[in-house]
Amino acid sequence: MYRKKVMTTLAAAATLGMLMAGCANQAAPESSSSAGGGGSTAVNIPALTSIETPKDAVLPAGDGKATCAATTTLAYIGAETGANAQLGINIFNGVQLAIDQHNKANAGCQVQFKKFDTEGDPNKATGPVTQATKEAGIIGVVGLPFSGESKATGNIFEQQKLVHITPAATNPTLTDNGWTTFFRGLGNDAVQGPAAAKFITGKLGAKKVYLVQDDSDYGIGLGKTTSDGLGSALIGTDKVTTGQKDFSATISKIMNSKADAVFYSGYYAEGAPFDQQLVAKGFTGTFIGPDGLKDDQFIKQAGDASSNAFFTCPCIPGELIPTFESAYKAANNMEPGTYSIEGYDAATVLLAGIDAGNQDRAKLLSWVKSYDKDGLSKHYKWNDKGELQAPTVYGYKVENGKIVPIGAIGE
Amino acid sequence: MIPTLLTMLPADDSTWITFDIPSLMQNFWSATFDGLTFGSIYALVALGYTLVYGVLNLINFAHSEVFIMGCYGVFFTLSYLGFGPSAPNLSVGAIIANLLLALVVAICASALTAFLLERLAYRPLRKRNAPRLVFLITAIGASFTIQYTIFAVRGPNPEPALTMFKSNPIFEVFGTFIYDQQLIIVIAAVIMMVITERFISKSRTGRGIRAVAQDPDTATLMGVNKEKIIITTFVIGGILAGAAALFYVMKIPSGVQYNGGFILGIKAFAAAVLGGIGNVRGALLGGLLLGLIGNYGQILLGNSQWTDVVAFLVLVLVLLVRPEGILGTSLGRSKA
Amino acid sequence: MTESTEETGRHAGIPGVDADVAEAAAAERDIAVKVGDDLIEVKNLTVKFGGLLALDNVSFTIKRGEILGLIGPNGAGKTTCFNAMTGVYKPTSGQVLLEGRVLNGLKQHKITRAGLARTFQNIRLFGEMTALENVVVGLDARHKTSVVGALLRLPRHVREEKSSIERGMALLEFVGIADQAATLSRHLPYGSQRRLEIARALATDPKVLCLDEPAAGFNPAEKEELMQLIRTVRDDGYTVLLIEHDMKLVMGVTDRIVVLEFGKKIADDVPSVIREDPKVVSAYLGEPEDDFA
Amino acid sequence: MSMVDGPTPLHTAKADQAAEDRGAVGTPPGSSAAARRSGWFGGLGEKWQALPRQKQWLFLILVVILAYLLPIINPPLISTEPGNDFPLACQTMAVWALVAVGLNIVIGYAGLLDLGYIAFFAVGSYVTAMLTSPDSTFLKIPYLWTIPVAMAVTMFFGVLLGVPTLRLRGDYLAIVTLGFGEIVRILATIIPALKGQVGFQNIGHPPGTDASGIPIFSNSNGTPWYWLTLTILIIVLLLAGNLERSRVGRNWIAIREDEDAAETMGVPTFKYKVWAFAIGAGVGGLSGALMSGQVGFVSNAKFDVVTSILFVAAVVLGGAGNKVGAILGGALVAYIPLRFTSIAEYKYLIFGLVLVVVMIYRSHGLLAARQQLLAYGQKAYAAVKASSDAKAAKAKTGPGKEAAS
Repeated sequence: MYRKKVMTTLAAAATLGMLMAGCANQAAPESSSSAGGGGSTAVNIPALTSIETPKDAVLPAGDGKATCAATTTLAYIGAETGANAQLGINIFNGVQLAIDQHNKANAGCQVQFKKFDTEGDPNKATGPVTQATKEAGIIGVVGLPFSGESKATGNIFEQQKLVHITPAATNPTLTDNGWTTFFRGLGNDAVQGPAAAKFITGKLGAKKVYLVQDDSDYGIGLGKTTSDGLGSALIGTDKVTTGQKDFSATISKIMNSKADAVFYSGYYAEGAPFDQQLVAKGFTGTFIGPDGLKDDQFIKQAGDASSNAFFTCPCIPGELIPTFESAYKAANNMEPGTYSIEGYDAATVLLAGIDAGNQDRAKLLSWVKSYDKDGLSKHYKWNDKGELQAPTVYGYKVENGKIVPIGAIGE
Repeated sequence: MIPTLLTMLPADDSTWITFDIPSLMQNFWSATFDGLTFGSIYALVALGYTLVYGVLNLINFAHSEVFIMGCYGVFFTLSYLGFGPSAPNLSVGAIIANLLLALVVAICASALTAFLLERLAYRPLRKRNAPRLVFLITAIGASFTIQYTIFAVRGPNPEPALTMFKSNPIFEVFGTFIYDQQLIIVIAAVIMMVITERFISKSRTGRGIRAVAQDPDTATLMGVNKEKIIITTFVIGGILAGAAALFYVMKIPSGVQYNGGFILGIKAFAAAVLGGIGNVRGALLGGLLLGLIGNYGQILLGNSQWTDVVAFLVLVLVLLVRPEGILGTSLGRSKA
Repeated sequence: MTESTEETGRHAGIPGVDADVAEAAAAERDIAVKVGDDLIEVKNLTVKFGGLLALDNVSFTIKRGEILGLIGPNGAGKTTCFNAMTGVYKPTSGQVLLEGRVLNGLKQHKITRAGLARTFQNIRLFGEMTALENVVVGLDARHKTSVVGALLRLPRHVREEKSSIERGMALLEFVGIADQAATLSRHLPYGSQRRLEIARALATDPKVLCLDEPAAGFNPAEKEELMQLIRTVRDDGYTVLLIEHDMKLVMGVTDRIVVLEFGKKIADDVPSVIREDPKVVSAYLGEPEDDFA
Repeated sequence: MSMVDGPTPLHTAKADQAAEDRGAVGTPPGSSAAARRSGWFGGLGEKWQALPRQKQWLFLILVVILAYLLPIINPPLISTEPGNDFPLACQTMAVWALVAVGLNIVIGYAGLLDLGYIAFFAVGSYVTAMLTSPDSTFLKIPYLWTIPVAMAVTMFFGVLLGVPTLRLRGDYLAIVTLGFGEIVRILATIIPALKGQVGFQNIGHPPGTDASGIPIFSNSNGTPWYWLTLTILIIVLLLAGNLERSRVGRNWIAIREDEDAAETMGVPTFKYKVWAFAIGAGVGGLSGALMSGQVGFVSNAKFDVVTSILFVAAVVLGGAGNKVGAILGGALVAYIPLRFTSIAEYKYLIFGLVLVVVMIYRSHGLLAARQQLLAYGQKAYAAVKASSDAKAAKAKTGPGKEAAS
């Protein structure tokens, strides 16, 4: 009886096949000239092969003469498990690398490293953060990576005067809380949006930009600053949902609008299938996304369609700093990911403080406050709110199935 | 009721709901075709819910995982065959052969999952005559177990996209292109539905299914092997879910993910209830309707989040007015 | 009352329920009509399922204080009639009146509170509750404690809870299963489950107690005991409507019998007359009507 | 409240179990009933039953004191440190226990499968956030006042959702509540006043600061929060016990066991289902308010259906219908990922499996205790037992032999 069912199914499938054969025989118009999409905007911006690292960038190794107590500890607090684990892994691998390099060079100062898991969940974050602040040996923290959990726990660091540098949380309001212990190791959304807008209308030469944002704090905030920057070039907006897989409604709006560029303000989980479906429907313009899209997963999931994609990111292309890339790869058996270098640099700032003799919480805090040096990825100097003074936004594109940097944008 | 309450909330500078009617007019036909395409996938999955509900009176929560296992079947077949992110330049015959192979594997994966689910989770409960709540909680547990087993093995990220063939527009209706992919999905889904309906109404096994749906005890007395009918029903649901999986992966190559079936499953169940659970035609109607509502809603409101809200409100309203769904229940019972 | 439980612990026999017990188990409600007057009036009751006429223009009355039997061959519409009276089905037309008050259209629980209680042919006890708790659920139909009252244990709640234990035990004693008060009802033996159903229905303090084939699955000895129990119930001031298949039981216990066939009433008289009624005989023997006529 | 007149003044864990065993004792010897009903901890209940009243009291007081001292003792093997602060973990466990007790009213008592319970938790959190956080434009009231307000608002939402949906068949309810859970989360995103992921910061807390000016109820100070939550939990337990041993509880169980029969026995089933839904919702809102107060931040982030299903798992794990089981289940579901951080990643897999296995092999959950539904039932049961014992003794001695027992 099952056999019968399978047979009928096969019959149906065969019908399907024949139908498809019919379709394929019909000479399909070249998709580039078929539907929607403005003229070809294939702007050819050459990829960078290496970037200039500051000559006197501070490295974790220091001068090798540092001494410190055996209890001196740095901590990473953030997601280690859960749906957002990958981002956390990228970061603490970077931190781990910095600490390993430091300890190897400084026999007299073996800094310990502790990790606390928040799953990226604000409701769970108070437990690990409180635990970390209770441990007297911990004098500096890298984290927390997400804006929500940072908001939920910033006051605990403040109460305990424990310095922490976030390598990934980009919500602009985070620095409005009057916290003196919070430092952001990268540019916030308010920096990236205008730069992205400038990049799209300038270097990419787009005239009609369609903006699609997801429902995250990140997507909404970035969407707003970008659309402000785009001005009259913006011809339409649409909103999608986290977890959405089918974007046909949004795509038909875009195709009808004859946009020549689409800016997607969100993460790759939705951005990748969106780009893929967009191109499958014959879109020939460019696709631009922020750092939330800039991940190898984007290319994996969008497939060939990703070749039209550009990214903006207030992050340095760490993979282009050969020393960092090779060391990271040797230690973790994978390429550095998004925010790996931010984690590395943040740890370096703290380690340099320890090496300079700032070995309690108060001293390390004031060390970070007055820090003014080059890191591997950028110059680190914070204003009194904890924002970097001159964060740089970089552009990236997809070339031969890889994300490659194209230099600083928006300047 | 809820919207009026919400207007009492403090006003903010931005409006939270807008109706973009010109956009709906402009995109009406493309939204319709896309909605029908996705609706057909809903409908195929909805059939699985409907059939099982018909014979067991059970919401098989884990049917979404039966579906996602089919998606993994497609993915592994295609990656074994060497498909990558770009569509290979294959002859039509080769494409069909590959698709058929993927279909068979998907169907096997889904049907096997459904079979195991029935044997390992539901059958022990049936043996000791467990109350319905117990069945339902088991189904939810099974759904979670399968999802997070996949999560443990394959990680949180979707599998890389594999493209089977490049979708091309074939003709134009109302100024909108129709793509071969859309046509294949809709036509194949409808054919499968028709076959299923025929099978249920005409074949001997189909009569058995209907008999068990109507009155399991009497059916047993009349010589129907209830256990066999139940397992058959699960397997048929699995087969249809496997087919749906192929179409889904064709349409959304990056949809193969541990929890990729969950929301789709809930929507498909909603589709089944909307059309009238236990009713084969109802599943088709409900699926297509839900696909259309989703697409129109997204375009009209400019925010896809509303589509879930609207879909559920429609479902609740329909249930309140017609607890039996639009077409009523016909596979089994007339009893409420 | 605990003392009385111990004293009469093993009366077990229905014959001769203790006077105290009968007193405690007796109904407490007022009935507007006198003994012998019409308590329930079923007027032209018709029930249709789709095109099928399950009950066709049936009328009869139940007099206060009597035991009325409702009989008929399988599929004659007994249970349909019963269900239409107790609010499970909405009658297509016709009325059911209790002391002149129209019952149809009321929700089932309101009908129960109005004074019409029933048992189920296929026993439907609350399996996870003890026998006593089952009975107390029935008693709750007359209670007035609100959710807030129960939450804060207001005096009325305390009063009602205390009295319900006493009355519940008395009812269990009355039907002869007091010694199993603490047993989960699904663990009770079959006969006790049947009795518990009656006790639970009596607990709602009904004016009319409707028994749906209470003797199903009983052996002759148990049936005899049941007949005894039904008589005691009547003697305690309840009016009883008895649906039964077993002619012997019906003939033995009822005061009057209504006979249904194919959804129609074909006879309504005292048992001795019914026994001789050729129409009833033919209905039960399954003779074609034209043969008979 | 129950101190005044009940035979079991403090209705807690063991009292339930004792009741269950009393129930089992009444069954005739040889019936499998007693054996079948007693759970893994069945023997415990019998021992408890055998204890004199004073010892029971003493034991309960000890348990409560121990519960209060838990974060201070910080027992080495049980402690969640060094991964998570233990007092805060205690608070999380207490909140989950409260959630499970509330959901137990809906699922365990009334038999209504609510898959969107997280929605009530969310509504409670948002009410508290909007009435205390400086990020909201609403009027502000002190934190402790938001607790009753949150309960009232969530109860209102419970009724709002219950009235249309509780007329539906049971399993439709599951899907509709699931949808409702999603809708609340989505509305929190869409409606600007609810601030989506941006959320509300600096949510209020009970008054008081310590010597250094840091609030006593700071989000990093778990112990006072835990004490507050535990106290509320005990009050809720006492009240739930009152409901259980009243017509309300009996009607709920009757509805769960056989809704039609309940209706026929004069139970206004719809009304009591709505009550169950509303009361369950109120407790959900209460726990949401406590959670958001402690965390100090509310956004739409974690009010997802997946968490909602963990709530169901908590109730089912402990034993649906059993308050003490619910506490145990809730605390365990919260505790395991905090204690064993290395398996936190697999918690959904673990709890999914637990659901299936528990349902197949032990659908009564870990603690197979039955509800005690009569406020004054013990005396009656004792009398029945005494008389049947006497009878048994008489039967044995009847032939003239001296019974050994």
